[in-house]
Amino acid sequence: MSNTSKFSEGVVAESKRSYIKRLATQGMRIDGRNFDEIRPIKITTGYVPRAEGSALVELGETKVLVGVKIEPGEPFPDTPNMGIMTTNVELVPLASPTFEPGPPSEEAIELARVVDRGIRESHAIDMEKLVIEEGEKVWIVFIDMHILDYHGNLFDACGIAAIAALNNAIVPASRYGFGDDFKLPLNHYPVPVTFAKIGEWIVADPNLDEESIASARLTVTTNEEGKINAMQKGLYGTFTYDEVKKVINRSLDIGKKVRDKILGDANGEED
Amino acid sequence: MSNTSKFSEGVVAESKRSYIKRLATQGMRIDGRNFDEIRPIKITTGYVPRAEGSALVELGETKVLVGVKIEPGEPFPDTPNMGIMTTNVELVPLASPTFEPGPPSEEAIELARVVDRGIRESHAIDMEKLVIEEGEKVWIVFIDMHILDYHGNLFDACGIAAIAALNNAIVPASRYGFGDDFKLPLNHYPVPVTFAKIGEWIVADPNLDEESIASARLTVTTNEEGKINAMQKGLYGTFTYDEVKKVINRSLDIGKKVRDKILGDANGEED
Amino acid sequence: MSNTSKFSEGVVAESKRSYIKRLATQGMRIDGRNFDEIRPIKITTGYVPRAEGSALVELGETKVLVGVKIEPGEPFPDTPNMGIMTTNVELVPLASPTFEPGPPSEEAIELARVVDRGIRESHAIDMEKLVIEEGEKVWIVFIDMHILDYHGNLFDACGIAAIAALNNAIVPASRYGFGDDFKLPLNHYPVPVTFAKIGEWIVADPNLDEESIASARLTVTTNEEGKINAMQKGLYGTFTYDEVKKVINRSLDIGKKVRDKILGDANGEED
Amino acid sequence: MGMKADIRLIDDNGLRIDGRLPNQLRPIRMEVGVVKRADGSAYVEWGGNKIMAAVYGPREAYPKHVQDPNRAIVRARYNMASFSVDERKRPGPDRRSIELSKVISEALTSVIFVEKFPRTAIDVYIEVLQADAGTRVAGITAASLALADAGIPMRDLIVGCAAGKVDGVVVLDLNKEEDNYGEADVPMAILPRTGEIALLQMDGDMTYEELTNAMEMAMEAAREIYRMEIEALKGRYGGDVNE
Amino acid sequence: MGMKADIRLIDDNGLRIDGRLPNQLRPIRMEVGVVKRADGSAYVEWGGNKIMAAVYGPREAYPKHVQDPNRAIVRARYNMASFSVDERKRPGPDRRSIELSKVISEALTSVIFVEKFPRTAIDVYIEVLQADAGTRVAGITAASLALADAGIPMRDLIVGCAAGKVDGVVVLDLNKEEDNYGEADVPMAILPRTGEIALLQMDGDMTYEELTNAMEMAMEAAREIYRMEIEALKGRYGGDVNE
Amino acid sequence: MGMKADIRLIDDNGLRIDGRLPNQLRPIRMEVGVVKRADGSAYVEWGGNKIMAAVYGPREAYPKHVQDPNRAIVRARYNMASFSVDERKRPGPDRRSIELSKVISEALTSVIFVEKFPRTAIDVYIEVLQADAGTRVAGITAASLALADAGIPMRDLIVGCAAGKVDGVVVLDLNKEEDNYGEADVPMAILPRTGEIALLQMDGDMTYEELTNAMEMAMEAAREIYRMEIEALKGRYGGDVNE
Repeated sequence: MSNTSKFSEGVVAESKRSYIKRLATQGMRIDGRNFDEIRPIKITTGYVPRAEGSALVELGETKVLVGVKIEPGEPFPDTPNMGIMTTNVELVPLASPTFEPGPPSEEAIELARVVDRGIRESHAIDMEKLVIEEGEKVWIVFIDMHILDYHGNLFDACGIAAIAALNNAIVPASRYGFGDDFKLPLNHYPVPVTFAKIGEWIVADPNLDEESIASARLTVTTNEEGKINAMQKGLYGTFTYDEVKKVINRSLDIGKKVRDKILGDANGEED
Repeated sequence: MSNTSKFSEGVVAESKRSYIKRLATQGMRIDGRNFDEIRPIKITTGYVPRAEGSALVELGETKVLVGVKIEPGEPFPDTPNMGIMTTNVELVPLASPTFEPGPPSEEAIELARVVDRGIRESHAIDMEKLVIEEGEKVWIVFIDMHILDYHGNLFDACGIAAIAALNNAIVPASRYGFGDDFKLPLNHYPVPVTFAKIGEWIVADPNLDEESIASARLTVTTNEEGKINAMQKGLYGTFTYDEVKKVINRSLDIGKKVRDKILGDANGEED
Repeated sequence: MSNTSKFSEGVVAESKRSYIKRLATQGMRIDGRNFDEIRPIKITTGYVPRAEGSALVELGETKVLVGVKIEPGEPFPDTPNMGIMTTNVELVPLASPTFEPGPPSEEAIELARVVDRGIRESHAIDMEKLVIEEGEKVWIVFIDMHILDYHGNLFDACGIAAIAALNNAIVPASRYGFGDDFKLPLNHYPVPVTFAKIGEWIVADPNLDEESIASARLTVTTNEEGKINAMQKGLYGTFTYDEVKKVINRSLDIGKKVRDKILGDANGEED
Repeated sequence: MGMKADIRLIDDNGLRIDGRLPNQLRPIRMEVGVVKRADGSAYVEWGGNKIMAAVYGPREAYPKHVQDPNRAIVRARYNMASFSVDERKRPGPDRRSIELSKVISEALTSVIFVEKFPRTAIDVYIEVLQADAGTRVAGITAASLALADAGIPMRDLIVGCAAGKVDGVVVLDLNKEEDNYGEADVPMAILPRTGEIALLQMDGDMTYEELTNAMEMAMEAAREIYRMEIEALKGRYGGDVNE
Repeated sequence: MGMKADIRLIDDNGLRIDGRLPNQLRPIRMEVGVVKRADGSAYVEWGGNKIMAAVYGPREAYPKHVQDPNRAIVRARYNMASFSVDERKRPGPDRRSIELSKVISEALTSVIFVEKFPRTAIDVYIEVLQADAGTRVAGITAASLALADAGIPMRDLIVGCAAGKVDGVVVLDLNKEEDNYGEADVPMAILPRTGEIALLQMDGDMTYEELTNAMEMAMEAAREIYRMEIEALKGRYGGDVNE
Repeated sequence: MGMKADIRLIDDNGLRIDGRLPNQLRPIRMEVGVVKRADGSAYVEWGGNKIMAAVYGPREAYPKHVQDPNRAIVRARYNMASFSVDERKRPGPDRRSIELSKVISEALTSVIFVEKFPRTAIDVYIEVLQADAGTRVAGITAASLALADAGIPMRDLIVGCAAGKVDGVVVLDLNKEEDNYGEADVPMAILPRTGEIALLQMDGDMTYEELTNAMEMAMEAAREIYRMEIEALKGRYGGDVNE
């Protein structure tokens, strides 16, 4: 209900604010990137062997660990022939001086729901293959996102880690006596890409400083077919329609590169 | 646990306080009513077609919307052959600057419980007709009271809207494959009437100003047989026994008129 | 998460603090006890006849009432052939100006868990005799500890009252149609003994004043076979290894005397 | 109220299942000063009810925004121990105890000279250790004793007492079976010297005559309970118990 | 989005199940000043949606630590009545309503001259009394009217409107069946005078062309809804509605 | 402790199921400075445990009423990730983690020169990313490193280590199977230079001799772990690690 975000330092020195904007007039960013350039991504899948799937993602200095647990449970009454997925974000106070212990904040909830929508609406998980006994027992896929170091743009870090962890996940059927284990069946690979508006400029994958002074934020989740599955605008500023179109186009490009990285890195090593 | 009520402005200008009391010495009230006169009542049943029953009640400027939902569920173990009813009041902050978001306050809980007692203790709903399968499945009647504009005396506005909404309710048996829909069976029509003590005077249906300076409150719920089903005294003042007797008598009279209005208006229009 | 305990006055007058320490140099305590002497214990079992078992314990002026309720319920999936026990402490604000209403504080949780460990780890209750139908229905033993007057050392008062109440408890099988009532089967009688470190001195069963200035606390729970079943060190100070050994030894001695008292008083009277 | 039962609650001699006459109280025992940590306290045993009350204050009200610059706020908290009832109650306040805490707070406020202690809170904690019908009126009685024990100035002691209807008969002080299977219950709190009514609730089904009979019966009994209160306080202090 | 169904949502004539054309809005009715206690309020009926909004403020923000020394904070609260949906909803905020409250708060902030009211809060309460798809855009429309009714200075009215995809066809303003069984939904909030986009969400499956078509359709319709807003405010105030 | 099992935990050669000798630690790896946002941080891998700790502070304690005018308050929060255990754990603190947070807070307070930072809080966050028995002692070890990394003045590093009893044999550093099916566990936190004990818990069933043997075994191993701590800090800072 507030409009000062937990995802910001609150007060950024005015001098830094002007400096970032001055750089922008010259097409430059505080960490040397181009406007459309995202930070380096490092993906370590299988980081938590005890989980059914997991991925540690570093997006620049931002660090997110996603663990996937898969357990049998009852289906929803209106979808007796479908598995279930839930997403949850923990903005644990270890990751930032601005995060506080307690029940999920509105920021954590928005974040979880945006990642959730990307996966759910792209039908990334083949839910019909997660039925054990129709109407009685299905697999529940828990996607838990644990922030470990917060330096901006959790939307993308979480979205990338989530799909990487799902891609790494094994359904533990044998543990419960339901036959052989099998790879969690995925149909699609949605990837979110987030942009921030700073003054009149729009930059991809904002870092912490940029996020702190951004007036608006737009996340676009696209899949490997070039479809758009989810969007979320945030913050108190506005976008023009042209800006939105430009952001969607760039998201499709950047999303493709990130997806290649995720699928290529599927067997990466822990750092 | 506090004794400054959410149902008051907190601080009423001393001048208004004296003015109301001065009027009272002349048998007059700030809005021109007699001591035993309640504000005009307007009842719109069926206001929320999506609910199984509903009624929007305006009592003067106080506005309350009650929706009744009816769903199948398990009976309580000790009453296997009875339906279930629950009541809930939402003092939503839309309705008053003194209401705050959050779990039900003690005021909301008292209000819900007083309305609940009137309906429950008068056996208004024929609970034995709400059994689908004895001990297994019964109808649960949810009475949700949503305050939309608070100008005093929610006890009566809620009580009136609740019984009007119940009287408007249809049990949606066909939706769940339990035969034909039927009108929610009612045996009785309990009506609460509330009085406030201001100085030495006692007035019916207090408005917001009167509530703010009242020292004591007494609600008496009576049914169409002239029986008393529930009473609730509130606030930090006291009543004499004679005052209580007088209030009960007046409640029987006023309750009868209100009941006629409810039953007469059963097919009223939305405003 | 704080390190100022609810179990203290917060601020003890510096003069009292020095006085207690000065006394300690002479081997004396503020209430005249020796270092290893606990306060008088009074046990009233059966204080709450409506409960399945109960005991009111007075340890000096500290007063604790434990009620045991026993009800049928489902076993845990991994222990289908065992009953269940749960413990809960209510630091009700009636008992001390430092207790506040609300969900259990970390102090209440620690206290409940230390008592729980003593009973659980000593296998005091014969859980295998609490099965009604394997995997389906077992007896659940609820141990609820209600603090009534807080004058120091709740660990021991609660632990004593808990085992005394369990020893007083009857499984109400006949009420649920599961055969004849029977005495709750106990295998062991664990007793916690708590010590406080004040300066360089260590005293048994600290009273409120001593607790307020103690730097460290150690509770050792032992059973009638001379086994140790649970330990818990608390507060921000440390113990040397020699101190710990000494405390364990004394706990065995004192625990034995207290156990005799509990078993001897099993049929005591209400005060 | 109003569960149907095959139980006869009044026998042919007009006696109740526990042998009482319609206008007879259950045995009551009162004791003052039972919680040493509190500023005032009392214990009341009333039939099978076992109830403890303690008072803390007047003390600075916290959090600050609840302070009233003109008077003390009185915060009663009615709480049932988990083991006080047949089926274990989950700890913590439920809707019933929140409502009771509210009406008890209001009733106690009516007798305390609250304007003498601006910005303070007077906290009254009522713990039901064993419940046996009529806990709120026994609790308010215990609270009144605890307030007197704490030396809180009051314009009168307050007395809780209930009456009701059972098998069509108006009776005083319902016990558990009468409460479960009876037709009406009218809990009251009364200021015995003036006859003022500080707490009044009712649920069930009564005619005007039955209801007024019940209220009169409770008010009559209140005078007897008042004498017990005085006695309990005298036992502790000797002499004058008021202010 | 995306539950499969055997329902055909677009018929052979290109009409929708409620008879609308793809780019046609449902009937909308607006009324201002419906909550007397509030500083501003409005009621919007939009298809089967019945939504009430009220504004309180600018008023001192509480608790104090949320105050911004440079501007007002805007706190919107989107809430669904328990009875507003087919299956009774438990009262209180769920994750969905918390997210919607956040994005609506942000969208409203974008049009309010918040820097004029440092240290204050502008509280906007949106109550969904009956839900029928599109509640957030109807709610933001009601909120905009309530803000105007409260006299809060804004650089533009704000208009909520959604478009989406159903049976492969881009359509405006999805109804409940279309929302349940359709392929995509794009809720937006638009500043009609400048065309700025203050709220934008999307879920489903759309190509770039479908998505841009849908957004354009919603922006076009926003102008129509804007005229209704002006009308509703004129009905109350006559004359000029902007600041 | 104490679930019965048919598993033999010690083989005929006196070796444990993971091949260790009774007094042998699992492999331990430590790394300092892993959370850039924090004032200090550390990562500890200990057998299958993966634990991260971060320190924020000394910083102004909030809410204000928790401030101590004479010293810093140390607030440790032990938290398990939902996916850190076999069966998914619901997020948020449970009773176990609240207790552990309390005793870890107290243990850490014992080594920090808290009187140097009145009115502040030193917040220590311990996240268990994968759990494999002994998380609290691994966590306190990580916390100690994070405190040193944050430059918080301490009179000693603190070392966590557990011992216990398995198949009647006193063993060091129980693994998950030993924890599940063993007979006793004794988690400790030790100040290696003085041998002081800052955290001590125990559950199970042990004679006095077994218990003292276990404690001595843990205290012996603490010296080894201490050397690893020094090494990890040197790896980062070179030179002197104490204050």
